[in-house]
Amino acid sequence: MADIRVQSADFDVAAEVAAVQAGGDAGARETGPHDIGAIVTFTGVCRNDGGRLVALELEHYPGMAEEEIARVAAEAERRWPLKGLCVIHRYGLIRPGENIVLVVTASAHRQAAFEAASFLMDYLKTRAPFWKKEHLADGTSGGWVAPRQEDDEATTRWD
Amino acid sequence: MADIRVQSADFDVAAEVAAVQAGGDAGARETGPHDIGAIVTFTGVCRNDGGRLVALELEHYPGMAEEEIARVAAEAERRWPLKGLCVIHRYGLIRPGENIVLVVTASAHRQAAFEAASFLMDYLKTRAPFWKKEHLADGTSGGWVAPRQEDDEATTRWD
Amino acid sequence: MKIVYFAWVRERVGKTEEIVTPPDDVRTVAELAGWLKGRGEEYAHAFAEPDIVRAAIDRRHVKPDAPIAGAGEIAFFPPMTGG
Amino acid sequence: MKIVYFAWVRERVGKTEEIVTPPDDVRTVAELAGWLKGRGEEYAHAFAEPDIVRAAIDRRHVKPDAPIAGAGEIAFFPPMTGG
Repeated sequence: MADIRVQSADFDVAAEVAAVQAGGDAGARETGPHDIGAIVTFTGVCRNDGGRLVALELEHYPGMAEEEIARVAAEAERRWPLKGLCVIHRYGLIRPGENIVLVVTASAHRQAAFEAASFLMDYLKTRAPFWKKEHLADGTSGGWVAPRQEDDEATTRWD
Repeated sequence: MADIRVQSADFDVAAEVAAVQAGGDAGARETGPHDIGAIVTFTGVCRNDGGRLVALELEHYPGMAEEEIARVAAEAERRWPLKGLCVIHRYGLIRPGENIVLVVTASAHRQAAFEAASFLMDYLKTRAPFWKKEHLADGTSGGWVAPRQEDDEATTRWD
Repeated sequence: MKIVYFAWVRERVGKTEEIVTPPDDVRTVAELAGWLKGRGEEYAHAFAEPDIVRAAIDRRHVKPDAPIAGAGEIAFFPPMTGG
Repeated sequence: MKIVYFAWVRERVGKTEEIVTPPDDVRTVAELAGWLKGRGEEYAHAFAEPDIVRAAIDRRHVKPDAPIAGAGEIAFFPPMTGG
């Protein structure tokens, strides 16, 4: 059911929400359409870090990126009664203000949608094979972004 | 900072996300624009309850609805470092598949955006003066929706 | 004193708002609800379970023991089901 | 045996992939990393802190003690920073 894409192109939040809603409705054989009551989206956006950053370069492991996101999505679907799920992760050069990642979750009630979206983001941060390199305002490379300890800790809370 | 609207008209999730992002950037005087790293949206949608329901009629307390949402929004801004916040709650006749409520939160990091959106929805459910009346498929009125005990419990977790 | 009603409280009372003049010994929201309850069958129905009916004074939620002195507008309504 | 590298591991090694033939006593991911580390300065730099470099076999995360027998593609990379 999960719609997973790894792409360099930008995405359209509204179009993905509409697709999740249409897909959920189409899948609702027993109760008729319209059993989605809650849709949560998370959009990760490139910050400029106080003017220091002009771009992030996102490298990924083609093939494994899609497969690892699919594994995390399948785990989310096992844990919560989702009626729709979409994850889009971009790669390539991304400038401040531009989108990096989108997660859309849909469920009958809000708690499942919120928790699943939060879970997906925590796992994507620490398991999806993407790496960010900084391009700085002074023209140099700021090197590779180091993982945040908070991200590892955020993931362990779902164990 | 919070953008709060109570209206019968539908809303456009993408337009509200763009407005929150533009507003956050405009407000970022010290660090330059683009200090939003995470945007969470919650969309509440009318379900048809297994085909039983043809519409919900949302009654509200004009004036108090806006003021109470503003009080909840102000509390969210005290608790989390938000860079943008929008709440839109509809009233009137709403059919299955149509939007009821939208919350958009923006912050530098994802945890604040997720928690603030979840907090806002929990509080809106139990504090915002709106009441739902059911219109049933058989042409009768199903009466007024009773509050769910889970919703009261969800609110107390923020105490 | 202006009273407004919403949802099934409004339906049972049969009006959206009214001006009332309760006696001086009606000092709190709970006492006002109790006094309204004695005004007829429709009110008795609306306030049959006083613990369930919520109140706001001047568009802010209040508890049953809130004083009504100086209130501009008092609202009675069922538990909220928005969101 | 095909090895692929990503991010700063790739930059330090100076190549995106290569075919290597480790000796028979190299049985685990950790042993493979240790053997690669001895192949020159660039590898020594890439695997200087072996606990930091992560690995995947056939596009699945694995632990350092994972056996490499039968692996189609082994990847080495820094901790992930996606999302």
